[in-house]
Amino acid sequence: MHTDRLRPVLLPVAAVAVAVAIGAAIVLAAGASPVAAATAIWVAAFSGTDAIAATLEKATPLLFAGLAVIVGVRAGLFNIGAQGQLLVGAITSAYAGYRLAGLPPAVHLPLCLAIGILSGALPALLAGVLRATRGVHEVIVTIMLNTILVNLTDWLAGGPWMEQGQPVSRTPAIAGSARMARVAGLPVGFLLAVAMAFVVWFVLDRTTFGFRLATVGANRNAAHYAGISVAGATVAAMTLSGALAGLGGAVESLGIVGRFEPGFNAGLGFDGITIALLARVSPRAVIPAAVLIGALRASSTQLQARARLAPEIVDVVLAIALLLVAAPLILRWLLRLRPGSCRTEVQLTRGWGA
Amino acid sequence: MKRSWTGRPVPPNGLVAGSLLAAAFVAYGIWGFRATAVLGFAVRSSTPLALAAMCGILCERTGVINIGIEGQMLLGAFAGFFGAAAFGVVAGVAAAVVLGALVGAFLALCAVTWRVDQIIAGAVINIAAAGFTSFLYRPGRVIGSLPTWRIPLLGDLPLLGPVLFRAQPLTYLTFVVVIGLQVALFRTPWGRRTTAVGEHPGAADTVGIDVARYRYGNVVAGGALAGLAGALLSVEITGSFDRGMTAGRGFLALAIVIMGRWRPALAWAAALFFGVLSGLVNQLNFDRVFDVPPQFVAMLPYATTIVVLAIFSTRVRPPAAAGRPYP
Amino acid sequence: MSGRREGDAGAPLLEARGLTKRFGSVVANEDVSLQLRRGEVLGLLGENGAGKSTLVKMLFGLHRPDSGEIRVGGEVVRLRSPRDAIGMGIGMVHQHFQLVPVMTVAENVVLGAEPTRHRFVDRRRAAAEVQELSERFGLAVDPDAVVEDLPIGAQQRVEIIKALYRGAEILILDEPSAVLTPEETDELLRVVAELAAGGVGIVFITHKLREVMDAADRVVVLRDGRVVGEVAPGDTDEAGLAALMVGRSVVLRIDKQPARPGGTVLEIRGLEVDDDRGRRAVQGFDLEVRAGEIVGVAGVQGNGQRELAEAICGMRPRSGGCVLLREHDVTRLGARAIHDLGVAHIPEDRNKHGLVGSYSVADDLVLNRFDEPGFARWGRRERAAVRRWAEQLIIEFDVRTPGVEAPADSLSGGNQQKLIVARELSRESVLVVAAQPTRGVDVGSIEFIHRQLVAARDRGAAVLVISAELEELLAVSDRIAVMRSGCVAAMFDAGSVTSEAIGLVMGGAAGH
Amino acid sequence: MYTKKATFGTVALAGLLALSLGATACGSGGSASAKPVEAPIAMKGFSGDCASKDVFCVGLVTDVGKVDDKSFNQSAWQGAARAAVAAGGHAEYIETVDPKDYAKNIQSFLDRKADVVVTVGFAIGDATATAAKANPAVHFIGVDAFQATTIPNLTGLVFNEDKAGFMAGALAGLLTKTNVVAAVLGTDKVPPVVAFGKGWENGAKFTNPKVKVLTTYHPGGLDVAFNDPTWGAQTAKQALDNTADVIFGAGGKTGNGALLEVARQQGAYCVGVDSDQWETVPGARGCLVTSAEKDIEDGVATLIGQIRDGSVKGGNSFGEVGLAPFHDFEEKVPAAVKTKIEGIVRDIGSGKIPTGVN
Repeated sequence: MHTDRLRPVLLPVAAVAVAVAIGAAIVLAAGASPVAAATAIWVAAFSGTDAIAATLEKATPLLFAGLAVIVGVRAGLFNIGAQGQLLVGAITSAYAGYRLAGLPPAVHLPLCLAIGILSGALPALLAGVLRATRGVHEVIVTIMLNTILVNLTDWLAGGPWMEQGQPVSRTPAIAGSARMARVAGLPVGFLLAVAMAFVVWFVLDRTTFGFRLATVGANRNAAHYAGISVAGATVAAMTLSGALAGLGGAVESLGIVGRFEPGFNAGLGFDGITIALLARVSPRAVIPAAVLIGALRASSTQLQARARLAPEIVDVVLAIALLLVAAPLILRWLLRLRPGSCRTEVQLTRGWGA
Repeated sequence: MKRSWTGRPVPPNGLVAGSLLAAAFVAYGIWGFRATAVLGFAVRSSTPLALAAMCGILCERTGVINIGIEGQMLLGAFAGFFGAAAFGVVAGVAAAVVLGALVGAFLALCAVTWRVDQIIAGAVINIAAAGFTSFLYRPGRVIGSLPTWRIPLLGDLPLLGPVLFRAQPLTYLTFVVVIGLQVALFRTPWGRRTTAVGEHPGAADTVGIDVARYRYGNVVAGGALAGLAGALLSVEITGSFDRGMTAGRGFLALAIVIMGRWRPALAWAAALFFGVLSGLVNQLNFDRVFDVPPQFVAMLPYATTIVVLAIFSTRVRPPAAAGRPYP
Repeated sequence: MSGRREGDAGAPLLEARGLTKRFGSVVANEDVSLQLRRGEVLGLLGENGAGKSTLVKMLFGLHRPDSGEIRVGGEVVRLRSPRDAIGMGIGMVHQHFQLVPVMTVAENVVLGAEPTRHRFVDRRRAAAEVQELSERFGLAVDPDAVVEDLPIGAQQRVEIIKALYRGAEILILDEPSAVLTPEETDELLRVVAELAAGGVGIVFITHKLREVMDAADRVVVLRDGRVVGEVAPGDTDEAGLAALMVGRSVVLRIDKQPARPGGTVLEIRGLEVDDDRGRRAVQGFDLEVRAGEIVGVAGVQGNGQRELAEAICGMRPRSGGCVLLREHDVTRLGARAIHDLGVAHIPEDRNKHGLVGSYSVADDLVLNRFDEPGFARWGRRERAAVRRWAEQLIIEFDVRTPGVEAPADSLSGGNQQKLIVARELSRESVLVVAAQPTRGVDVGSIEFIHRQLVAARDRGAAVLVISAELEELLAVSDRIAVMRSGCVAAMFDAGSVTSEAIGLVMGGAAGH
Repeated sequence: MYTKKATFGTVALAGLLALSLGATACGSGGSASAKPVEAPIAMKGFSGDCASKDVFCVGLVTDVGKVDDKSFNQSAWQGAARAAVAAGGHAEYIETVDPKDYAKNIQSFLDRKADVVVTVGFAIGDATATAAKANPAVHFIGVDAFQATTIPNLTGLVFNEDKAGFMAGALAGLLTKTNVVAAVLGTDKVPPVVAFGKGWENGAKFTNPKVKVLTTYHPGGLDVAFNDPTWGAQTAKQALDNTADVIFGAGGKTGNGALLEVARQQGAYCVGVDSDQWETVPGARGCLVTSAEKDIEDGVATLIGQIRDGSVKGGNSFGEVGLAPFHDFEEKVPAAVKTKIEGIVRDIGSGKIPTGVN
């Protein structure tokens, strides 16, 4: 607590700890045992290879969505539409996965991933272009696009791309040549997500491109002074953000679900916001944050089985943690911390217009 | 040229409203009860959206972005239903309003006092509302329903009677709120000060307007309206509570605020426009005119919003200080 | 303290006694006293940084004095906020207008004190009151016009009416002419006279000599936070006022060799530039800067200097005329392209444009060079190289920082400025554009920055220094252009001109 | 830069959470928020004793949603709980939050040695079949999951929704005075809903050739189509404004909203779906003449009984469909209509009258 080095560590840890404590109190108030709940989460999330794999599978799309949100925030943009972009990525990659069956795996799988990436990038590109050229706020456009894309994918999965000969609204199964397997018990999708976290970290923190985005995000006027195109950076950041979300969707389809089925990817994009904030907009920190939330999400079975606890408790705890991370003031007040010199607030918006 | 109070030349509102009304009666003349049915659906489905949009207008006009409307509505629906189950419908509605206002106070606390990013604060409200209402929900309760009031004389009018004047109390209350807000925002000292706080808090401050107090007051009042919108869903329209029953109306309200250009009456018109669209689709399905995949219909309002924003973005101008803490 | 005239019947409308205000170790005002009587126009004259703003902020309740007292109508008052000041009958027209752009004139005027009828704003009465005030004082405005559609001068009149509507008997006008065209300024001066005739006491802050000569009944001159003189315009002339205002306080002479100008580097012909509001800020501007010379641009703020600098450096679109850099037309190039042609730019507003506060010192030192070879390779930033470069620069340019990884906004203003100077002057440049290079910088750093500018000149660069500080221009420049109303009003040889002569041209008393 | 520290921070955060959760000793499960819907059935949860031959344990995995959904999850759970208690055993449920957890939820019952696993909904069908193949000793019941191939230890409890819809439609055709009836439906992406709707239409036309049938589906994604009572209510009102006087609400909460709206209006009938909604939606009693029932509760209970006595077979078991009792409307429905409907119900059941739905 004495040094500024420790402070950024302290904040999220304290936020989660306080949130968990409040969660435990709620569990207690609901007449269940916090100990049993804790045990359930531990067992569900980390006991044994399968449990860990399940946790990581839950964490995978969250990681991608979190990265998508981060890329936007770095450039001063709030991509609340990761959900919709993820869905499009999921369905188009699934379509390519069953439609192009017969291709060799070395071609098929990368092709499906690429299609997912592109189709996720497309709606985000629209939002970016509208922002850069027309000044339309990306939050509004991406909220609108979320609903549009949910409906579009539902229609595709129950209409033109529906699996024939069975009643369920879903695409046919993806061919084996486009499936992602597990390697040494670890889901390949997760490994890819971790790799992407490092790639995103590298791009944002180590490249001139990342420097451009960050400068636009931190100070548009200075970016203008330094000759960086604000419009270009806006479009690029949104597109990259959408591409990551689309890749997340593709990995869901190709690696976990095995097809596209409406409802299977619900809420992932919104969890991405939570994760990006928990990770305080740092690409590598998204990995532990996603694993943490993945663990909580993976524990819904055991929470019910062992603690007879309604799974919504996870959302309650997450909401509290998010609030505490977003408003360090509350936490400081709760924990009687001294105000620090380093920046602690996370800022996503500068209003609707500018 | 007629000019609005804001000084810009405007098409005379009476003429616009009059021609729309005339169009409605022409439709009624041609299609009879079908026109009544569609317009009735439009009005009924517009009321919760309009109330939620009023929340958005109040908050944003005063400089606070509220994306937590969905959560406030959900909590309002929850409190309304369980309040009604325990103490009767009036208490239920009151509970919804109070809970909505409390959540509004929380948002104001975040936005004004703690200076938390307002989008995050709204997201927290949404996540927490979904989590808490689902966690706390217990089935098996039944509530009484609100009466339908037929306004004497007006209720007997053709078309307008069934569409507007044979409704339930909260619907009438919505009419009053929308019209009242429209008048209050543009005609009363409170309204002009609210606008000033949202556009240029510094200017308001230098003439002695307490910016923080106005923001608190309006965000709390907005929360109360969002809570009322929730009660409208649970207590008045359905007489039930179900998890996630707001079904995205709080987000649609955000779009309506923008399409309504932060004006209550125009926002209501936008909500009615969405209502007419989906009522029309029901009617076309009823009458087997053609089979539109319902998913495409669901996209329509959202796609329209994007197009409108893309075309009119220079004219659709949000309150200048929305989203920014002051000082 | 000179010339306080005691003995008039009745207490002064407004009186300041011994006001002192410090910000940290900087004394902004020291023992300032002044009086304002009913129907009087008090000119408050001083250079930038002389302490005028601090003084009026205290008078309007925006700052609280460390010591001294303020009296209104003879009574000691405590002004905790603008509200208190308004309540005391003090009105202020800020340099940045406090008007709601989307509301009408009448709405803005009555905001916060609306006339009502049955709880509604009585729009007719509001408009009538505006009309009445507007006619009484000759302040032509349309009560129903939307403020954002009005020209600046009209907006200023709205601000004045707003203050009068609130019953202001004391009106503080903070640099009211800074944003006005000459015609608008004439109109303003007429209004001020009319207001005074109507019994309002007016504090008129400016550094334009002509305005105080024309409008003021009395002039208080501030320098370095103190009152250095109080005169009636009839008892002096512009030269006298200029001498008082500029004084002989700090003479920032640095040793430098005479310039040995080479070929023309920058040639500006008939340049036209608009400001943010779309108003023509620079018009018909002609200037030549040659290699190995420093040309200073003097002028009262708001005469197009900011726009000139931004236009030369490619940050602002040019509406007409042309800019030639070593005979290449660069009129249409953007900021980065011009930078790459060897133009260094020290921007006027360092926090807005000059650096990214959250970035490390090292990153800010390469803000506009981050992708140059040496700092990046194949799109990857060479962070170690950047750090080494930064470590070298902070020594070379004496940037006091805990380290190159410290965030730039943890540095003092002077060190932030040195950081920008280091970035811009560490590179071989053909042209250096330095806008207000020492604003808000401590004396030691000022001298250092001046030396660096001269060193750049001696390396053969053409240097254009734009500054509101006459002393600075006299210290570093070889030639001085005086900018007024968007064009060059006069050109002097820096070696043979006095600050008084320049001040006269700046104030509009001479030149062409 | 804060990046590096934040990484450390979040690693530490995850560790701390793991520590705080994992280091504590295992405690016993408390009694909990998730209570069974039927009061008399105590939730014991099944601890270690399920492994024993003498203790009969039934586990139920819901479709995405809650066990108190007044719909198929709830009916299935009530059947499972009833049968388990009747057998002197235990029943427990797990609510599915994420459809990707279907297999895991099933597995959690297998891990605890359940004797019977009931899964609800067709979406969970694949996961159920996989689990059944891997665990031949456990019997599975797949509610609403049609079995195209027979797995010996998996019985699909399926229903001819078109028949139930036809019966209800036939009643509506007889009851309507305006010759207009309506169906307010969930989404056309879920086959049983479509079957109910088509059956309703054909049934109404069967008894009343002059009838006009108004049908509409919710215009939204699957995530809201069954969960938008507001739309259901307002659409029902629109149907009433179209002079419909018998309205069929079929689509989860969306359909319930339609029933509740009709109950508030005078002089119209409403028809529920799935279970007897007289019980599940008490607010609709004012108009609820009957419900197009698929008796999931009895079907599940019966199948569990068959598993107990060993008479169960793999493949598909067709559950009972029919009309729920008239309740308050016993008096109001004319005797002639009752007679006619009884005949139609019988003939539909025997297949003498085809529903006309593939």
